[in-house]
Amino acid sequence: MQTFDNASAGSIVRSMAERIVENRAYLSEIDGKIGDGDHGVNMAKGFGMAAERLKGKDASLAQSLDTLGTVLMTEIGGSMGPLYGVMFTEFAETIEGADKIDAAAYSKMLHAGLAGIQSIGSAKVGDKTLLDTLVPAVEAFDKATADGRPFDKALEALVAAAETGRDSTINLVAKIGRASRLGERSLGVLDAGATSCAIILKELAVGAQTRLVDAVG
Amino acid sequence: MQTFDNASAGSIVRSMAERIVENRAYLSEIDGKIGDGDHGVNMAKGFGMAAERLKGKDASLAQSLDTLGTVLMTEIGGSMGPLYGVMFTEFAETIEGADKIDAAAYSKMLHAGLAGIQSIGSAKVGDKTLLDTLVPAVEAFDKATADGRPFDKALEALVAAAETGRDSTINLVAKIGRASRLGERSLGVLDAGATSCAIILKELAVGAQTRLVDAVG
Amino acid sequence: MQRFINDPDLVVEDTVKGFVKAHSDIVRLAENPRVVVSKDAPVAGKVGVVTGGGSGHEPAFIGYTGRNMLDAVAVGELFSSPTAKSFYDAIKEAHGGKGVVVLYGNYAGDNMNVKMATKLAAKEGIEVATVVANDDVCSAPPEEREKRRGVAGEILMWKVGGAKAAQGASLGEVRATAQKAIDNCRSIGVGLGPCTLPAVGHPNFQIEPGKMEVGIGHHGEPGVRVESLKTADAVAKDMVKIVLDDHDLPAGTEVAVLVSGLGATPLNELYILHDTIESEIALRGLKIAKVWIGNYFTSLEMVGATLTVMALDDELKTLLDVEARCTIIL
Amino acid sequence: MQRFINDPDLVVEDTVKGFVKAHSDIVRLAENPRVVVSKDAPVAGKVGVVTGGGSGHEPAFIGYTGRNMLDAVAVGELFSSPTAKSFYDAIKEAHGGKGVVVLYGNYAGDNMNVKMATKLAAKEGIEVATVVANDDVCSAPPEEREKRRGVAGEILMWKVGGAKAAQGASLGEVRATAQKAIDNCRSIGVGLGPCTLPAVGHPNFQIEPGKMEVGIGHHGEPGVRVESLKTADAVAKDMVKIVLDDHDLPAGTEVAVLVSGLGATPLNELYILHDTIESEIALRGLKIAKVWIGNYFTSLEMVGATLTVMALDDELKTLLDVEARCTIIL
Ligand SMILES: Nc1ncnc2c1ncn2[C@@H]1O[C@H](COP(=O)(O)OP(=O)(O)O)[C@@H](O)[C@H]1O
Ligand SMILES: Nc1ncnc2c1ncn2[C@@H]1O[C@H](COP(=O)(O)OP(=O)(O)O)[C@@H](O)[C@H]1O
Ligand SMILES: [Mg+2]
Ligand SMILES: [Mg+2]
Ligand SMILES: [Mg+2]
Ligand SMILES: [Mg+2]
Repeated sequence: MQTFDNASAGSIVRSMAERIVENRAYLSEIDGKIGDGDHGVNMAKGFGMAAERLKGKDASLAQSLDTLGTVLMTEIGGSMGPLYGVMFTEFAETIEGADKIDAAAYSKMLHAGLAGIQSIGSAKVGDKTLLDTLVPAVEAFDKATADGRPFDKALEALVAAAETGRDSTINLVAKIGRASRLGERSLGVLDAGATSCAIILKELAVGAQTRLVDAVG
Repeated sequence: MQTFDNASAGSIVRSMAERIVENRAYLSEIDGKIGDGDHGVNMAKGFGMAAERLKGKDASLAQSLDTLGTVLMTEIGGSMGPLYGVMFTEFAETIEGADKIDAAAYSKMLHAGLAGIQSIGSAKVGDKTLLDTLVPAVEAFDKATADGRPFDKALEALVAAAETGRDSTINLVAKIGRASRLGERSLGVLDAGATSCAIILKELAVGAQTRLVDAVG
Repeated sequence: MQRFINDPDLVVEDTVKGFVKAHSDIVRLAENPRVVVSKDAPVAGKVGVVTGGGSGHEPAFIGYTGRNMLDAVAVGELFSSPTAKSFYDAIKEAHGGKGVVVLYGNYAGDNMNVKMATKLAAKEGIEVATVVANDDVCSAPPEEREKRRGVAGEILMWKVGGAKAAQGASLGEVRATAQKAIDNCRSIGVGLGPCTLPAVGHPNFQIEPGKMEVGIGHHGEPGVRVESLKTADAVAKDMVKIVLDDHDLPAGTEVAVLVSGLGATPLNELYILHDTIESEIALRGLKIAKVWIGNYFTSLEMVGATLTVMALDDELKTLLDVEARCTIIL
Repeated sequence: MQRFINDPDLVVEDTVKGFVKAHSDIVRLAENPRVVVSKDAPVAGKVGVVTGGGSGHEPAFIGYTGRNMLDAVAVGELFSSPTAKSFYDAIKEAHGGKGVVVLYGNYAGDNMNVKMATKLAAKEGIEVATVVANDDVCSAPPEEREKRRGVAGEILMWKVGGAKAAQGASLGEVRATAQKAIDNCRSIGVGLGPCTLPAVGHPNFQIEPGKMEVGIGHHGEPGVRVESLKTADAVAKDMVKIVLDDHDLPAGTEVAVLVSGLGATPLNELYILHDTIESEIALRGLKIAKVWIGNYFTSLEMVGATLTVMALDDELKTLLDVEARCTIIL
């Protein structure tokens, strides 16, 4: 059975922050097309602040996710503060105390984050939000493990589904948030949150993949 | 002795207005370089209004100049309302009642207008204002007649001096009005009022010239 | 970007610092530097009145802090909801023992953060009621009014809510009256030019020269149509039509009118618009009882204007007349 | 040109019409449609207070018409002095039997037209006194102060003059106090972007992106230097230095501070400037007694800001505190 070590995986959050900061302009540009153009700015500010706080600390993945979630929730505001804030603190709470994280724990973590988001936002799949990335990604991960595929393959399936989900937003009409009044005019453009969510899920998955070791099942 | 007829020369004022309206953008552009960019707009509005009032009326030169001066004074404001307003009403007052206008009457008219301007403004030649056009023009006219040259030649001299005077403002540092704080930065640019004044004086002169007849001296 | 800023990431910090310095007779900063509080607050025995929202709309929201109006304001990043913590801290600052009403605008972030703040306050035993403004006609069709954004009508809701609270009303009464205030408001925005978030560095949307965006939102959210820029008369007629077609008012109804610039529109143009707005409203048989024209609720340096029409009854009229002591006078 | 206008040649007409409609509780139009009059005017036995100037500076000049401030305002074309006739008509409207003071700005056109109007009034037996504002530091060196332009300091001169007249002072007293008010003011403008006269259709001067014009005038008159756009902190420091170097005030002097946007600068940026302005003034040992931040004296849609500092004495302080009832509250 494949697992990865919680204690030594904290740096995944720092690489995730790097990716978000790198994509600051890109995410704002997407948001600018049908939203208010601040998604990259907000995200980079929050993730950058969290990375700053984690610097030099030898935090576990759970601790790092908790720091990230707390920073987003208390310092960032916007929609992303509560949504991603809840997601990451839920992620953290689920894996807190676990030495090793296996596919089952990973799935539990994803579900807790998703449930957190759904408890405060009221979006559904198809509304052109980050849920269009997150929900199929979680489903693909679960399906792969249910099909008996190993953790690393399930993570691959998750990343692929996240990216397909992200791209699906191009052909969706926004139903929630700032873009929702655009109707047809929101077609043809990616959703900003769906795009940042794909970055986050991929970075988390790749970080886990590279750390996987085969434990005696 | 050359003279022209007051009663039938009213249309000179209408052509003058046409010239000013044509030069609306140009005069504003010059004013915009070192002033506030409204000279053409102000002038065109005032001269256009006066032309409107004169339309269809068979007014004499004196009456037409009076209408123009009054419109400028009461409807236009700015610097040009009082300055050109006084100039034209003084012009009108001087030639009012004269059947025929000869070089002496023309000179008297110019002097009265100039005095009017000087009584309300406080500019001197060299300050980069319309006086840099008007003063040398009047002097050239007087000199030509003093030299015994006929009315039409004196008018030619007047126009040439007006244009030289206008061009002299390029090399002047503004001493009065909005441009006066520019110092060296006002160099290299025509003065807007000097430019409109040259247009006015030329149109008046050309109008007179084409109407001149030789009376038995 | 021709702007007076220091660090593009510190625009809000610097704005709030300057604001609190300039108006130290009227407001103070809470311990949380993202919360501006009326010098009078909390007023014991008075319902606290709170709002909050993204920055970049100045004088909204902070400028309406003060006696008889807002007790505390949570301050967000440019065009981003304040954090739940800031809303919560604002609620605490405003609480004078009779509960707190949060009067805010209908944006995803604000909805979530106010909800979370309300939960935090409930844990501390502070009763919180909320009213969410949805006056922006073009942001959703009539059958989905609950989806509409809150815009300049919020100001009139604050004024009414603040005055009602100042009169000693209960939390339920203040909430109900503020709800009535916003239910009676309809707004429309028209954009002629975009705005730039300093941290982004270029306009976050485009309006082609010669075009205008009808129904634009306060953050540049696209409107219902882009069309050729018309005369002020024609624009004013469209604005009145959109607002009053949505807000079918019997002839003789008294109304208050608020025309706000979006930040970079000169005041004289608002008067040019108003000239026709007032005639058009009168043509519909409505009576204009109050008028405000100015930069009341802006969107950074966006070029454009909004119109808000509020139907009045005796209570609303009386409450709008109560003098408030804010940095911006209504 | 992304503007709300009808006919570019009728911008002023339409503005005044909308203004008078919006504020019919405070002002009325005279028979001369280029004269706006306070509803209270003329006040029998009170010195009349009049100003006038080119349009495009809204809320100046018309917005300051009202009880305890201006009795009548002559309205010029955009950036052009009103006619002598309009000044004269404003004087007549304001005359309550005790004479009229005309408090205006130092521009060639205004000087000439006020002079002519004063003569016309004298013929009618109306005593007129004048004060010409010259607070714009960069428009002439100290030894030629009489050449300086009048800018936002005019507002404080009106406020002081209007309050003094309301207290029943004589014409000479009102004149002297208004003169003291403007003598105590120094202003500076910084421009970041040009403005366009609608009838001209393109900007009447240029400010390159990344540059700023220090000492710019209210009609875009060039300043004393063009330099690279600096941070708001650095700009604010320069502004304070230019104003206070010219206005050497003993430590401990109380001052009033007015920061005005030029039309298209968002309010938040004025607060960012003010944050440093206030610190810098304090560093010089001066005490800030009053602060106003907003679009008080604009230049169409110019991007930029002005700073005015007025040294106070007891009389000026008291007069600035007198409440005026205008469309724009000071
Ligand atoms: N209720 C919701 N549930 C899930 N995601 C949402 C919800 N509302 C908005 N979003 C996401 O938020 C993104 C926008 O985030 P951001 O630009 O940072 O905030 P804001 O909309 O406040 O400017 C959208 O692209 C969308 O994916
Ligand atoms: N005192 C004066 N005497 C003569 N001409 C003057 C005087 N003041 C200004 N001018 C002229 O006025 C012109 C500007 O006119 P205009 O742009 O219409 O008015 P304003 O300066 O009020 O905008 C200048 O170019 C100058 O020639
Ligand atoms: Mg956004
Ligand atoms: Mg000019
Ligand atoms: Mg936002
Ligand atoms: Mg002018």
